[in-house]
Amino acid sequence: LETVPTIKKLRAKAENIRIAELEKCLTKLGDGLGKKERKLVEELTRGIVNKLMHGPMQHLRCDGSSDRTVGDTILNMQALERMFDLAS
Amino acid sequence: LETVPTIKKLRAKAENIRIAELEKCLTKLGDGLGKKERKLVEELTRGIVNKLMHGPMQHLRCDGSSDRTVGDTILNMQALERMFDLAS
Amino acid sequence: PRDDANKGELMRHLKAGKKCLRENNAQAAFVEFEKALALARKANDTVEEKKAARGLGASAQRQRNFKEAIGYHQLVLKISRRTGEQSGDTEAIGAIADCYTELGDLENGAKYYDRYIARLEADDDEVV
Amino acid sequence: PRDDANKGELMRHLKAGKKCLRENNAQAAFVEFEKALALARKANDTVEEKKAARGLGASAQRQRNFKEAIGYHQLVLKISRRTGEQSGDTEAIGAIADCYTELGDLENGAKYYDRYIARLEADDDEVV
Repeated sequence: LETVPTIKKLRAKAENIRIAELEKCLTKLGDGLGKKERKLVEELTRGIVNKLMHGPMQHLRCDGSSDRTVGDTILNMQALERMFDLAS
Repeated sequence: LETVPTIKKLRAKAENIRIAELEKCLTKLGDGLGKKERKLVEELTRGIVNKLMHGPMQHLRCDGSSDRTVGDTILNMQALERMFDLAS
Repeated sequence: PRDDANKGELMRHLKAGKKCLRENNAQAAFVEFEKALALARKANDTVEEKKAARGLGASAQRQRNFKEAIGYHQLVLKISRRTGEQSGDTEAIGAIADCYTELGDLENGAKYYDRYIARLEADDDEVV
Repeated sequence: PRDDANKGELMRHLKAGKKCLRENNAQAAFVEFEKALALARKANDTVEEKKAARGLGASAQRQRNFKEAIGYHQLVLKISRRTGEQSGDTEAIGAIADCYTELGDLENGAKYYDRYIARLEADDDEVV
Protein backbone atom coordinates (compact mmCIF):
# COMPACT_ATOMS: atom_id res chain seq x y z
CA LEU A 1 0.00 0.00 0.00
CA GLU A 2 2.89 2.37 0.46
CA THR A 3 3.17 2.71 -3.31
CA VAL A 4 -0.34 4.18 -3.58
CA PRO A 5 0.69 7.83 -3.10
CA THR A 6 3.36 7.32 -5.76
CA ILE A 7 0.70 6.25 -8.27
CA LYS A 8 -1.17 9.44 -7.49
CA LYS A 9 1.93 11.60 -7.98
CA LEU A 10 2.91 9.83 -11.18
CA ARG A 11 -0.60 10.25 -12.57
CA ALA A 12 -0.54 13.96 -11.75
CA LYS A 13 2.91 14.41 -13.31
CA ALA A 14 1.84 12.77 -16.57
CA GLU A 15 -1.43 14.68 -16.64
CA ASN A 16 0.34 18.01 -16.19
CA ILE A 17 2.63 17.31 -19.12
CA ARG A 18 -0.31 16.16 -21.24
CA ILE A 19 -2.39 19.26 -20.51
CA ALA A 20 0.52 21.67 -21.03
CA GLU A 21 1.43 20.23 -24.42
CA LEU A 22 -2.20 19.94 -25.48
CA GLU A 23 -2.97 23.56 -24.67
CA LYS A 24 0.18 24.73 -26.44
CA CYS A 25 -0.93 22.82 -29.51
CA LEU A 26 -4.56 23.99 -29.39
CA THR A 27 -3.35 27.59 -29.14
CA LYS A 28 -1.22 27.13 -32.24
CA LEU A 29 -4.09 25.46 -34.07
CA GLY A 30 -6.45 28.29 -33.21
CA ASP A 31 -9.72 27.86 -35.10
CA GLY A 32 -8.18 25.33 -37.44
CA LEU A 33 -9.91 22.52 -35.62
CA GLY A 34 -13.54 21.57 -35.32
CA LYS A 35 -15.11 20.31 -32.15
CA LYS A 36 -15.01 16.69 -33.22
CA GLU A 37 -11.37 16.97 -34.29
CA ARG A 38 -10.46 18.62 -31.00
CA LYS A 39 -12.03 15.74 -29.12
CA LEU A 40 -10.16 13.16 -31.15
CA VAL A 41 -6.86 14.97 -30.54
CA GLU A 42 -7.58 15.06 -26.81
CA GLU A 43 -8.31 11.33 -26.93
CA LEU A 44 -5.05 10.81 -28.78
CA THR A 45 -3.06 12.50 -26.03
CA ARG A 46 -4.84 10.43 -23.40
CA GLY A 47 -4.20 7.23 -25.34
CA ILE A 48 -0.48 7.92 -25.58
CA VAL A 49 -0.07 8.84 -21.92
CA ASN A 50 -2.19 5.93 -20.68
CA LYS A 51 -0.41 3.32 -22.76
CA LEU A 52 2.99 4.74 -21.90
CA MET A 53 2.31 4.81 -18.16
CA HIS A 54 0.50 1.48 -17.98
CA GLY A 55 3.70 -0.50 -17.38
CA PRO A 56 5.13 1.69 -14.62
CA MET A 57 1.80 1.97 -12.82
CA GLN A 58 1.14 -1.74 -13.02
CA HIS A 59 4.57 -2.37 -11.52
CA LEU A 60 3.70 -0.18 -8.56
CA ARG A 61 1.01 -2.68 -7.64
CA CYS A 62 1.75 -6.04 -6.11
CA ASP A 63 -1.45 -7.99 -6.00
CA GLY A 64 -0.16 -11.35 -4.88
CA SER A 65 -1.47 -13.09 -7.98
CA SER A 66 1.54 -12.16 -10.11
CA ASP A 67 5.06 -13.28 -9.33
CA ARG A 68 6.06 -9.69 -8.71
CA THR A 69 7.60 -9.47 -5.26
CA VAL A 70 7.06 -6.76 -2.70
CA GLY A 71 10.78 -6.07 -2.94
CA ASP A 72 10.65 -5.40 -6.68
CA THR A 73 7.61 -3.19 -6.22
CA ILE A 74 9.47 -1.06 -3.71
CA LEU A 75 12.50 -0.85 -6.01
CA ASN A 76 10.20 0.22 -8.84
CA MET A 77 8.68 2.86 -6.63
CA GLN A 78 12.03 4.25 -5.56
CA ALA A 79 13.25 4.35 -9.16
CA LEU A 80 10.09 6.13 -10.34
CA GLU A 81 10.33 8.67 -7.53
CA ARG A 82 13.88 9.43 -8.62
CA MET A 83 13.26 9.44 -12.33
CA PHE A 84 10.04 11.46 -12.35
CA ASP A 85 11.17 13.68 -9.52
CA LEU A 86 8.17 12.78 -7.38
CA ALA A 87 9.56 13.43 -3.94
CA SER A 88 7.28 15.98 -2.36
CA LEU B 1 27.76 2.43 -20.67
CA GLU B 2 25.76 -0.70 -20.02
CA THR B 3 22.60 1.40 -19.82
CA VAL B 4 22.97 2.58 -23.44
CA PRO B 5 21.05 -0.34 -25.02
CA THR B 6 18.26 0.28 -22.52
CA ILE B 7 17.93 3.86 -23.73
CA LYS B 8 17.58 2.55 -27.26
CA LYS B 9 14.91 0.04 -26.25
CA LEU B 10 13.00 2.58 -24.20
CA ARG B 11 13.06 5.07 -27.08
CA ALA B 12 11.75 2.40 -29.46
CA LYS B 13 8.99 1.37 -27.04
CA ALA B 14 7.77 4.94 -26.63
CA GLU B 15 7.99 5.62 -30.36
CA ASN B 16 5.92 2.52 -31.18
CA ILE B 17 3.18 3.62 -28.82
CA ARG B 18 3.28 7.15 -30.23
CA ILE B 19 3.03 6.01 -33.86
CA ALA B 20 0.28 3.46 -33.17
CA GLU B 21 -1.93 5.98 -31.35
CA LEU B 22 -1.20 8.71 -33.89
CA GLU B 23 -2.17 6.55 -36.85
CA LYS B 24 -5.32 5.38 -35.11
CA CYS B 25 -6.26 9.01 -34.56
CA LEU B 26 -5.38 10.14 -38.10
CA THR B 27 -7.50 7.34 -39.51
CA LYS B 28 -10.45 8.47 -37.41
CA LEU B 29 -9.88 12.07 -38.46
CA GLY B 30 -9.78 11.15 -42.13
CA ASP B 31 -9.73 14.29 -44.25
CA GLY B 32 -10.81 16.41 -41.33
CA LEU B 33 -7.31 17.75 -40.93
CA GLY B 34 -5.21 19.97 -43.14
CA LYS B 35 -1.52 19.45 -43.68
CA LYS B 36 -0.49 22.13 -41.21
CA GLU B 37 -2.85 20.78 -38.56
CA ARG B 38 -1.57 17.26 -39.09
CA LYS B 39 1.97 18.50 -38.54
CA LEU B 40 1.04 20.30 -35.34
CA VAL B 41 -0.71 17.19 -34.01
CA GLU B 42 2.36 15.11 -34.79
CA GLU B 43 4.50 17.67 -32.95
CA LEU B 44 2.10 17.47 -30.02
CA THR B 45 2.57 13.71 -29.74
CA ARG B 46 6.33 14.11 -29.90
CA GLY B 47 6.26 16.83 -27.27
CA ILE B 48 4.28 14.67 -24.83
CA VAL B 49 6.45 11.59 -25.30
CA ASN B 50 9.72 13.55 -25.14
CA LYS B 51 8.80 15.44 -21.98
CA LEU B 52 7.42 12.32 -20.32
CA MET B 53 10.50 10.21 -21.09
CA HIS B 54 13.05 12.93 -20.32
CA GLY B 55 13.30 11.99 -16.65
CA PRO B 56 13.72 8.23 -17.09
CA MET B 57 16.24 8.65 -19.92
CA GLN B 58 18.25 11.21 -18.01
CA HIS B 59 18.40 8.83 -15.07
CA LEU B 60 19.87 6.14 -17.29
CA ARG B 61 22.91 8.35 -17.79
CA CYS B 62 25.50 8.88 -15.14
CA ASP B 63 27.83 11.58 -16.31
CA GLY B 64 29.94 12.08 -13.23
CA SER B 65 28.96 15.73 -12.95
CA SER B 66 25.71 15.02 -11.15
CA ASP B 67 25.54 13.31 -7.78
CA ARG B 68 23.75 10.36 -9.37
CA THR B 69 25.71 7.25 -8.52
CA VAL B 70 26.47 4.33 -10.81
CA GLY B 71 24.50 2.17 -8.39
CA ASP B 72 21.34 4.29 -8.73
CA THR B 73 21.72 4.32 -12.49
CA ILE B 74 21.82 0.53 -12.55
CA LEU B 75 18.79 0.33 -10.26
CA ASN B 76 16.95 2.74 -12.56
CA MET B 77 17.87 0.60 -15.54
CA GLN B 78 16.66 -2.59 -13.92
CA ALA B 79 13.40 -0.96 -12.87
CA LEU B 80 12.78 0.42 -16.37
CA GLU B 81 13.53 -2.93 -17.97
CA ARG B 82 10.94 -4.50 -15.66
CA MET B 83 8.33 -1.79 -15.97
CA PHE B 84 8.51 -1.27 -19.72
CA ASP B 85 9.09 -4.94 -20.44
CA LEU B 86 12.34 -4.23 -22.28
CA ALA B 87 14.08 -7.56 -21.84
CA SER B 88 14.82 -8.81 -25.33
CA PRO C 1 -37.03 26.36 -29.89
CA ARG C 2 -37.63 26.18 -26.13
CA ASP C 3 -35.51 23.03 -26.00
CA ASP C 4 -32.83 24.65 -28.11
CA ALA C 5 -32.67 27.62 -25.78
CA ASN C 6 -32.28 25.32 -22.79
CA LYS C 7 -29.55 23.35 -24.53
CA GLY C 8 -27.78 26.60 -25.34
CA GLU C 9 -27.91 27.67 -21.71
CA LEU C 10 -26.70 24.24 -20.60
CA MET C 11 -23.72 24.41 -22.95
CA ARG C 12 -22.89 27.92 -21.80
CA HIS C 13 -22.73 26.78 -18.18
CA LEU C 14 -20.52 23.81 -19.08
CA LYS C 15 -18.20 26.05 -21.04
CA ALA C 16 -18.06 28.64 -18.29
CA GLY C 17 -17.33 25.91 -15.75
CA LYS C 18 -14.41 24.60 -17.77
CA LYS C 19 -13.06 28.11 -18.19
CA CYS C 20 -13.23 28.73 -14.42
CA LEU C 21 -11.41 25.44 -13.79
CA ARG C 22 -8.65 26.44 -16.19
CA GLU C 23 -8.35 29.74 -14.37
CA ASN C 24 -8.14 27.90 -11.03
CA ASN C 25 -11.42 29.29 -9.83
CA ALA C 26 -12.90 26.01 -8.64
CA GLN C 27 -15.60 27.63 -6.54
CA ALA C 28 -17.10 29.50 -9.47
CA ALA C 29 -16.68 26.41 -11.63
CA PHE C 30 -18.70 24.36 -9.15
CA VAL C 31 -21.61 26.80 -9.39
CA GLU C 32 -21.60 26.65 -13.19
CA PHE C 33 -21.51 22.87 -13.26
CA GLU C 34 -24.35 22.67 -10.72
CA LYS C 35 -26.55 24.73 -13.00
CA ALA C 36 -25.49 22.58 -15.96
CA LEU C 37 -26.34 19.40 -14.06
CA ALA C 38 -29.83 20.63 -13.21
CA LEU C 39 -30.52 21.63 -16.83
CA ALA C 40 -29.14 18.36 -18.19
CA ARG C 41 -31.37 16.37 -15.87
CA LYS C 42 -34.42 18.40 -16.80
CA ALA C 43 -33.68 17.65 -20.46
CA ASN C 44 -32.87 13.97 -19.85
CA ASP C 45 -29.57 14.64 -21.59
CA THR C 46 -27.24 11.97 -20.21
CA VAL C 47 -24.25 13.03 -22.32
CA GLU C 48 -24.20 16.52 -20.85
CA GLU C 49 -25.24 15.24 -17.42
CA LYS C 50 -22.04 13.23 -17.39
CA LYS C 51 -19.96 16.25 -18.36
CA ALA C 52 -21.54 18.24 -15.54
CA ALA C 53 -20.91 15.45 -13.02
CA ARG C 54 -17.32 15.23 -14.14
CA GLY C 55 -16.91 18.99 -13.78
CA LEU C 56 -18.44 18.94 -10.30
CA GLY C 57 -16.06 16.17 -9.29
CA ALA C 58 -13.06 18.08 -10.57
CA SER C 59 -14.21 21.33 -8.94
CA ALA C 60 -14.80 19.70 -5.56
CA GLN C 61 -11.46 17.92 -5.78
CA ARG C 62 -9.66 21.16 -6.56
CA GLN C 63 -11.17 22.62 -3.38
CA ARG C 64 -9.98 19.55 -1.49
CA ASN C 65 -13.54 18.45 -0.79
CA PHE C 66 -12.53 14.90 -1.53
CA LYS C 67 -15.59 13.08 -0.20
CA GLU C 68 -17.91 15.26 -2.19
CA ALA C 69 -15.67 14.79 -5.23
CA ILE C 70 -15.86 11.01 -4.91
CA GLY C 71 -19.65 11.28 -4.95
CA TYR C 72 -19.64 13.18 -8.24
CA HIS C 73 -17.05 10.91 -9.87
CA GLN C 74 -19.22 7.96 -8.80
CA LEU C 75 -22.14 9.71 -10.46
CA VAL C 76 -20.17 9.60 -13.72
CA LEU C 77 -19.83 5.83 -13.34
CA LYS C 78 -23.53 5.52 -12.46
CA ILE C 79 -24.59 7.41 -15.58
CA SER C 80 -22.34 5.10 -17.62
CA ARG C 81 -24.00 2.04 -16.14
CA ARG C 82 -27.40 3.51 -16.87
CA THR C 83 -26.61 4.36 -20.49
CA GLY C 84 -24.17 1.57 -21.33
CA GLU C 85 -21.82 4.26 -22.66
CA GLN C 86 -18.51 4.12 -20.85
CA SER C 87 -16.71 7.25 -22.01
CA GLY C 88 -14.83 8.99 -19.23
CA ASP C 89 -14.98 6.03 -16.85
CA THR C 90 -11.22 5.43 -16.75
CA GLU C 91 -10.58 9.03 -15.76
CA ALA C 92 -13.37 8.94 -13.15
CA ILE C 93 -11.96 5.78 -11.59
CA GLY C 94 -8.47 7.32 -11.48
CA ALA C 95 -9.88 10.47 -9.88
CA ILE C 96 -11.74 8.45 -7.23
CA ALA C 97 -8.48 6.66 -6.42
CA ASP C 98 -6.70 10.03 -6.13
CA CYS C 99 -9.37 11.27 -3.72
CA TYR C 100 -9.23 8.20 -1.47
CA THR C 101 -5.44 8.51 -1.45
CA GLU C 102 -5.71 12.16 -0.42
CA LEU C 103 -8.07 11.12 2.39
CA GLY C 104 -5.46 8.63 3.61
CA ASP C 105 -7.71 5.68 2.73
CA LEU C 106 -5.01 3.73 0.91
CA GLU C 107 -7.06 0.51 0.77
CA ASN C 108 -9.75 2.12 -1.33
CA GLY C 109 -7.10 4.09 -3.21
CA ALA C 110 -5.40 0.83 -4.15
CA LYS C 111 -8.69 -0.79 -5.10
CA TYR C 112 -9.60 1.96 -7.53
CA TYR C 113 -6.06 2.30 -8.90
CA ASP C 114 -6.15 -1.42 -9.70
CA ARG C 115 -9.33 -0.89 -11.69
CA TYR C 116 -7.80 2.21 -13.29
CA ILE C 117 -4.55 0.51 -14.29
CA ALA C 118 -6.41 -2.48 -15.72
CA ARG C 119 -8.20 -0.09 -18.08
CA LEU C 120 -5.14 1.90 -19.19
CA GLU C 121 -3.95 -0.46 -21.86
CA ALA C 122 -7.35 -1.36 -23.21
CA ASP C 123 -9.00 1.00 -25.63
CA ASP C 124 -9.96 3.92 -25.13
CA ASP C 125 -11.38 6.34 -22.68
CA GLU C 126 -13.26 8.77 -24.78
CA VAL C 127 -13.22 12.24 -23.39
CA VAL C 128 -16.49 13.35 -21.92
CA PRO D 1 5.52 25.90 -64.47
CA ARG D 2 8.73 23.90 -65.01
CA ASP D 3 9.67 24.52 -61.38
CA ASP D 4 6.17 23.59 -60.28
CA ALA D 5 6.35 20.32 -62.17
CA ASN D 6 9.67 19.50 -60.53
CA LYS D 7 8.30 20.33 -57.09
CA GLY D 8 5.33 18.10 -57.80
CA GLU D 9 7.60 15.23 -58.74
CA LEU D 10 9.75 15.82 -55.67
CA MET D 11 6.72 15.72 -53.39
CA ARG D 12 5.45 12.55 -55.07
CA HIS D 13 8.74 10.79 -54.38
CA LEU D 14 8.73 11.91 -50.74
CA LYS D 15 5.18 10.70 -50.31
CA ALA D 16 5.89 7.38 -52.01
CA GLY D 17 8.97 6.92 -49.82
CA LYS D 18 6.98 7.47 -46.65
CA LYS D 19 4.32 5.05 -47.86
CA CYS D 20 6.95 2.37 -48.56
CA LEU D 21 8.42 2.87 -45.09
CA ARG D 22 5.01 2.43 -43.51
CA GLU D 23 4.59 -0.76 -45.48
CA ASN D 24 7.99 -1.98 -44.32
CA ASN D 25 9.47 -1.86 -47.78
CA ALA D 26 12.65 0.00 -46.87
CA GLN D 27 14.45 -0.87 -50.06
CA ALA D 28 11.83 0.74 -52.28
CA ALA D 29 11.61 3.66 -49.85
CA PHE D 30 15.33 4.27 -50.20
CA VAL D 31 15.03 4.55 -53.99
CA GLU D 32 12.20 7.07 -53.70
CA PHE D 33 14.05 9.21 -51.17
CA GLU D 34 17.19 9.15 -53.34
CA LYS D 35 15.23 10.60 -56.23
CA ALA D 36 13.67 13.17 -53.91
CA LEU D 37 17.10 14.17 -52.59
CA ALA D 38 18.45 14.73 -56.10
CA LEU D 39 15.46 16.85 -57.09
CA ALA D 40 15.56 18.86 -53.86
CA ARG D 41 19.21 19.66 -54.40
CA LYS D 42 18.64 20.68 -57.98
CA ALA D 43 15.96 23.06 -56.78
CA ASN D 44 18.01 24.33 -53.82
CA ASP D 45 15.06 23.37 -51.63
CA THR D 46 16.59 22.80 -48.21
CA VAL D 47 13.29 22.01 -46.49
CA GLU D 48 12.57 19.07 -48.78
CA GLU D 49 16.25 18.11 -48.91
CA LYS D 50 16.09 17.57 -45.17
CA LYS D 51 12.97 15.41 -45.47
CA ALA D 52 14.71 13.30 -48.10
CA ALA D 53 17.85 12.92 -45.95
CA ARG D 54 15.70 11.90 -43.00
CA GLY D 55 13.89 9.35 -45.14
CA LEU D 56 17.16 7.93 -46.45
CA GLY D 57 18.47 7.60 -42.91
CA ALA D 58 15.33 5.80 -41.76
CA SER D 59 15.34 3.51 -44.81
CA ALA D 60 18.99 2.57 -44.40
CA GLN D 61 18.45 1.98 -40.68
CA ARG D 62 15.47 -0.28 -41.37
CA GLN D 63 17.75 -2.36 -43.61
CA ARG D 64 20.30 -2.47 -40.80
CA ASN D 65 22.80 -0.45 -42.85
CA PHE D 66 23.67 1.51 -39.75
CA LYS D 67 26.82 3.26 -41.00
CA GLU D 68 25.06 4.52 -44.07
CA ALA D 69 22.11 5.57 -41.91
CA ILE D 70 24.40 7.59 -39.64
CA GLY D 71 25.67 9.43 -42.72
CA TYR D 72 22.18 10.48 -43.75
CA HIS D 73 21.11 11.47 -40.23
CA GLN D 74 24.30 13.55 -40.05
CA LEU D 75 23.24 15.15 -43.32
CA VAL D 76 20.04 16.29 -41.57
CA LEU D 77 22.16 18.01 -38.91
CA LYS D 78 24.41 19.53 -41.58
CA ILE D 79 21.46 21.02 -43.45
CA SER D 80 20.23 22.47 -40.15
CA ARG D 81 23.57 24.10 -39.52
CA ARG D 82 23.58 25.52 -43.02
CA THR D 83 20.07 26.94 -42.79
CA GLY D 84 19.92 27.78 -39.09
CA GLU D 85 16.61 25.93 -38.97
CA GLN D 86 16.80 23.10 -36.43
CA SER D 87 13.60 21.14 -37.02
CA GLY D 88 14.10 17.40 -36.83
CA ASP D 89 17.49 17.63 -35.15
CA THR D 90 16.45 15.95 -31.90
CA GLU D 91 15.10 12.95 -33.78
CA ALA D 92 18.20 12.78 -35.99
CA ILE D 93 20.48 12.83 -32.96
CA GLY D 94 18.44 10.08 -31.29
CA ALA D 95 18.57 7.99 -34.46
CA ILE D 96 22.36 8.40 -34.72
CA ALA D 97 22.65 7.20 -31.12
CA ASP D 98 20.45 4.19 -31.94
CA CYS D 99 22.66 3.32 -34.91
CA TYR D 100 25.91 3.54 -32.93
CA THR D 101 24.33 1.38 -30.24
CA GLU D 102 23.32 -1.20 -32.84
CA LEU D 103 26.90 -1.19 -34.12
CA GLY D 104 28.12 -1.93 -30.58
CA ASP D 105 29.85 1.47 -30.37
CA LEU D 106 28.42 2.34 -26.95
CA GLU D 107 30.78 5.30 -26.46
CA ASN D 108 29.37 7.14 -29.43
CA GLY D 109 25.89 5.87 -28.57
CA ALA D 110 26.20 7.43 -25.13
CA LYS D 111 27.60 10.66 -26.56
CA TYR D 112 24.66 11.16 -28.90
CA TYR D 113 22.08 10.02 -26.32
CA ASP D 114 23.43 12.67 -23.98
CA ARG D 115 22.86 15.30 -26.65
CA TYR D 116 19.44 13.77 -27.38
CA ILE D 117 18.32 13.71 -23.75
CA ALA D 118 19.48 17.26 -23.18
CA ARG D 119 17.12 18.36 -25.97
CA LEU D 120 14.06 16.39 -24.85
CA GLU D 121 12.82 18.80 -22.29
CA ALA D 122 13.53 21.93 -24.25
CA ASP D 123 11.09 23.00 -26.92
CA ASP D 124 10.34 21.54 -29.54
CA ASP D 125 11.51 19.34 -32.31
CA GLU D 126 9.34 20.26 -35.22
CA VAL D 127 8.60 17.38 -37.48
CA VAL D 128 10.43 17.51 -40.76
